[in-house]
Amino acid sequence: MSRREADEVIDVSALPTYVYGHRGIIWWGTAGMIAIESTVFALAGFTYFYVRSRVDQWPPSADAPDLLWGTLALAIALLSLIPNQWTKKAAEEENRAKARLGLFICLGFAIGLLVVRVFEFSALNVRWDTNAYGSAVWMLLGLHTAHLLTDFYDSVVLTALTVTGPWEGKRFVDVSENAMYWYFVVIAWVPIYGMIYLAPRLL
Amino acid sequence: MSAIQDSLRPAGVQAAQIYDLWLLMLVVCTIVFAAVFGAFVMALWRAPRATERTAPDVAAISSQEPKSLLAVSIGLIVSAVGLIALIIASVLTDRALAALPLKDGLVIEVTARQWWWDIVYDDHEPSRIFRTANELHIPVGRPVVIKLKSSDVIHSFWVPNLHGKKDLIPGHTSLIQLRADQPGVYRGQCAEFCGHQHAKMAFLVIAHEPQDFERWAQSQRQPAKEPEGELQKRGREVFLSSPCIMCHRIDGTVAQGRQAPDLTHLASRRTIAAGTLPNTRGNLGGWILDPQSTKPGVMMPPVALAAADLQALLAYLESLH
Amino acid sequence: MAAARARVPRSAPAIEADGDLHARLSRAWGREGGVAGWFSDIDHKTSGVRFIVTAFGFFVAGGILAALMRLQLSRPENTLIGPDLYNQIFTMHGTTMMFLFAVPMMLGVGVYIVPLMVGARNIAFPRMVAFAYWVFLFGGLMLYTAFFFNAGPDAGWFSYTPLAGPEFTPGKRSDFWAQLITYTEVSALLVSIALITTIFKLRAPGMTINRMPHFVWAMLVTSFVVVFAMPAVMFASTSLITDRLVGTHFFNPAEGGDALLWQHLFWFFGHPEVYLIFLPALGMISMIIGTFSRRPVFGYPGLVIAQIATGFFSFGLWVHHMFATQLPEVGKAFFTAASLLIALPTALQIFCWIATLWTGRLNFKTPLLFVLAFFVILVIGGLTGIMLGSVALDLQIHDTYFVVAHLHYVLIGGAVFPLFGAFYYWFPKITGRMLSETLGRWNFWLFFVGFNVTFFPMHNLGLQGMPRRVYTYPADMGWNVLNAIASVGAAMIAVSMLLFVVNVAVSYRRGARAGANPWSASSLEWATPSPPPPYNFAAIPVLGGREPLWEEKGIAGRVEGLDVDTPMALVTTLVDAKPDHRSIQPTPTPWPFLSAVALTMFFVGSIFSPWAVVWLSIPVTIAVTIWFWPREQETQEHLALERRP
Amino acid sequence: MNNRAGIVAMSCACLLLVSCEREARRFQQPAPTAATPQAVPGSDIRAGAQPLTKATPNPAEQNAYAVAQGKRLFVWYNCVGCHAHGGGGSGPALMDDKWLYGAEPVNVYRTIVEGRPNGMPAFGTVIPESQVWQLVAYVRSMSGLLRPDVAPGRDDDLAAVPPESRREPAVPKTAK
Repeated sequence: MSRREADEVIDVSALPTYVYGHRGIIWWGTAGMIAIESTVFALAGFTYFYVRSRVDQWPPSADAPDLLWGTLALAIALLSLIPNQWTKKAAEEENRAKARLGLFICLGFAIGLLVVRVFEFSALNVRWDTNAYGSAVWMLLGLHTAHLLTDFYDSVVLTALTVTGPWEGKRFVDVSENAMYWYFVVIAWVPIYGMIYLAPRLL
Repeated sequence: MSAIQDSLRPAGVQAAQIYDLWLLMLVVCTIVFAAVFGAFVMALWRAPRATERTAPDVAAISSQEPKSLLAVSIGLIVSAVGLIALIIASVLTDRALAALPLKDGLVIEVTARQWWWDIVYDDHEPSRIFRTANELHIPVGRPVVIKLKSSDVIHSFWVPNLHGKKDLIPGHTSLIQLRADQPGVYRGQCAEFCGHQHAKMAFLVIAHEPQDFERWAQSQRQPAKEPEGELQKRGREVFLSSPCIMCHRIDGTVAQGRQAPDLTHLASRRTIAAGTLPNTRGNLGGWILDPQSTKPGVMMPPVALAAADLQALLAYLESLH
Repeated sequence: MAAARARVPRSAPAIEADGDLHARLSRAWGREGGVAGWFSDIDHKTSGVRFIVTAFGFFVAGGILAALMRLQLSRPENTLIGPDLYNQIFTMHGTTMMFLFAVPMMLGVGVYIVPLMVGARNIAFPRMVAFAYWVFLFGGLMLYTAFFFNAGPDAGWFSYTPLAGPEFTPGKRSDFWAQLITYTEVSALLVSIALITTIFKLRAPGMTINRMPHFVWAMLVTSFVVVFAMPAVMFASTSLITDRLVGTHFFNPAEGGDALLWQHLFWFFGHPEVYLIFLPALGMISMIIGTFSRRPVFGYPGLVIAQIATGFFSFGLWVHHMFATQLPEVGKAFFTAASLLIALPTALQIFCWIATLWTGRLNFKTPLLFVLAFFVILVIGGLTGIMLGSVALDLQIHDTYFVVAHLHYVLIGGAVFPLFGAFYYWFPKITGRMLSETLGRWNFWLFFVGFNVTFFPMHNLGLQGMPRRVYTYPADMGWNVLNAIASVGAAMIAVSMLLFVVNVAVSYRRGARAGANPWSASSLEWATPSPPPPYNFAAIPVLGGREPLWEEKGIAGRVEGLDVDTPMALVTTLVDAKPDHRSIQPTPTPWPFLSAVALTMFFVGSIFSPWAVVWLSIPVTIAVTIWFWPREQETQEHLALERRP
Repeated sequence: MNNRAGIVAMSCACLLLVSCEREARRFQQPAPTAATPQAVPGSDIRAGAQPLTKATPNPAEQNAYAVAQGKRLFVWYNCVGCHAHGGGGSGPALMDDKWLYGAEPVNVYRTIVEGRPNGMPAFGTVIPESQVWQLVAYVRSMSGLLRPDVAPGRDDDLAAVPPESRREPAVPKTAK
């Protein structure tokens, strides 16, 4: 069994064992998930406007959702981008303590959002089984809540990891990717907020 | 019932237009297939044979192969032109279908139900409105506008000899316009899967000369014939005191059910059970006693009747011309 | 291996490892023996083979269902199978072939072949791919369990509302269907992400984006189509199940919903679905034609652009499944044009292949035969597709047996025949043994003739007015003879499939030894022994050309500096595949399997109680957490090798 | 360990057999052997009559298709005319826990077949027995007395009341 005597030998032993951003594999996994979930959100939006196109009065037989809680959620979400970015930088500086602190702060925001979310559901002024409008709204809010929950839990695990270890460099990549996903969750909320809270008032 | 159901034997202007488009498509596609297949066979024929041992032709990597390039480009351009031609032909046919003149058109409302067709002949004069089932009579040469509704799931109205399909979708009202140009009996069938008896949800379209049509319509407007003789009278009693009355309607009696076919002129129809059985005494009796073995899942329950009662009932039903 | 060395062209001997290196790499990339090890396996070759074998099993099941339908329809007024069972059977047939055979099979072949083709040692996210396999398997088993207990879906593979809704399908039949969709889509989406990442980041140095083999391109486009099409049906089936279980009104016209909403959502997925079955087959055809006409396929850029265009336009014609509904004229014209013009990319590829055959030297082996059948069958299917794309004509032939004929010409001719070609082509690589040529030819000719005997008459049946999805038909419609003929053809197909199974069973044990490169093909998977060792390549090759095993400098060198005792992959740059960094890959673990078990409990439970969504999410969470939680010892090993960016 | 697996297997089997019965589509609708009209013991026509102690099982109540048929017939035979969709109108409400003539299937069966004072007609001659049992099953589902996997979901109509499958069981008490 002879290994082929190649003309050219590339020695990669000096290359890093992990990198940040789109050079890395994890980034593409996260990006793929984001692409899929954005498509789902887009379809939920399509459904919302499709249902709207089927009736004259909008929202049908219900008051528009109360602005208070949804807007509060929007504010919290946007604010949370600051510690989120700070955590991302901390991770990319590979400062474990700083990243841990950042994660804790982000968790605080996430918990705040989840609490507000509970009130949001009660402020929709419509049940999922009242009519198609209610179904569409609950679907939108439910989908986004599912993302809140998953990313919240993801952050919990990562935070625990920063505390207990075992720790290695590429965990910083995980923290950074987690922050990227949180960006998606927050940015996705902006159009969904518009659909749930503003569309009933404007359309 | 030798009613035809065949898109290749058009009997109406719409079906004829589609048939012409079909012929065009068939010709063009056959030519395309012949050309591609010819080139393909030719290639296999002329190319030299080889085995795994044959050294690969790596020269092809660097060379541009202008000959192949030219051939492929020509093929592509020709296909593009052909396709655009077909698109135009298709769109024109589509326009033509929509352009049927509807002056003094006959308006009929068809409601599909699992698994039969409820038919109402509309009229500006309420007394002239009448209802029938599973048998659509139309005058030859006069355009017909059919309002299509569904009361349960999605069905599709299809009489291949007269026109293409149109879906009947709950919550939507759709329209189909057609015109029969030769008298005859054409069979139609539900073309959208609609549950257990999708297979046996047929109907007949009977195209009459105008005066015959008027005669038929006039007779359909009459209430049900009064029973003559004891047997028929008894038959009506049986009808009114048995489960029949819960769903069926016989105009002029207390039976006013709307859930099942209107039986006011049952005897004038050629088939029963939505185009499933010829309308004969034997079939009718068997159907009443045991509809489920003919049409498993049909909404009509088996009706247990004493032999005498059944005979009376059949006598009455057969009198409903 | 002597045979192997003889068969491989001089220019590129198999990249093999000597004893010690082989042992160390095998330890790094292999798995433990025993049952635990079997459930922990995350090698892409294992997952790929599991996908392929399981999907083939479902293919057989779906075929048996088809045979039952042909038996029922072989004569008019047949009472062999009643409507209730028949509706379940044709629904199961369609659902099986689409969701449990075609898509997983194509992705499975991709999972096995793509990493080898791009010169990687494993697929990206191997644990996720193993998880995807188990999810797919359990989904299929759930559906068939339901079917055997009379709870098989019966509203068609398209599950149109309201028929599939709560009012007209009581019980749980449609819920099982909707949940199966969730299973298979989760599986397909995860595999697609893994394939995209593998193709973008794990290509061997020198395999620049314009040197990627056609099959890799095909799987790349396919994966993107999956990512953007499959969410639609997942969303739709979720809405359906909430309508059925918790009383939402998405498809209830009385409360502002609409039955047509379902059709839009479903076909927005359903049409691309056809192409994501078709695209991988196009890749297979290009590979096989190249190898067996002993020359690179003509028009590389043209073929690549055609594949991308097909994938892209496949999203633009879902409405041509809805021409019989009330549609605005403009829309109809647009979708007619789109539906016809998508034929152009396919035409371009066919012309390129014919040019290749024309200028090549042909090695008529079974794989090539199956691919050549494509040129007859798919062309017919494509032409009938053009007919169906025309609104006016579609109004007549839509939902008739003409469509049944068309879709089988497209899917079987366009995907299944090339797939069987691929079986014969790659079987030696996967098992190390050749399939029998003799049986192969019998298999091919019986399949080819049987297929046409079965499906060609259906064109006429449709034109003569026979609708689809009928469990029987009257005797006086003039449909009897053609139906009888079709049923005979079905029997021939069944025999040919039997021959294939025999061929595989026999050749797997007694087939001739294949060696590394039995067809002396040019792509990288043939540069490693058959079957490939756990680590695929003893040394990651460096490519010098598009046809690595054919060109003189095709393999310009090799990579060194990857640790041989840990699964360490070389990650390269997206476009020109320059070495970028080294990535330590995950090791075998049973947790993907256990997570799939938990997820199955979650899905099945949610069919019976909405609360299951809450309670049964707990085991899923726990399983996934243990899956991801790093192990102390592994971390130590990683730290030893760690090199910061 | 082994016998635990056994138990799991057993319970799965049971679940699946239940599914078998739930999913059957019985078009021929054989009259339930357990309770042919003769077998149905009478309850005297008096408000507040005690429900029969010995329950006569109604096979239709295990079968989702039969219950769905009952729901269809409830509309087709215009029960909604008096009872609305369970809320009641000129006839008593059917989705609450009050049962004037008993909540057992046989009680409901007799109520439909023989009628009751103050307006409930006797449908015995015009509704085939198999359909009566389907109606009985549906009527009992209206107050949540049936398994949720058998009771109907929402229908494609105005959402007047929550789907039968999502109703909390209203424990029957016979009105005094």
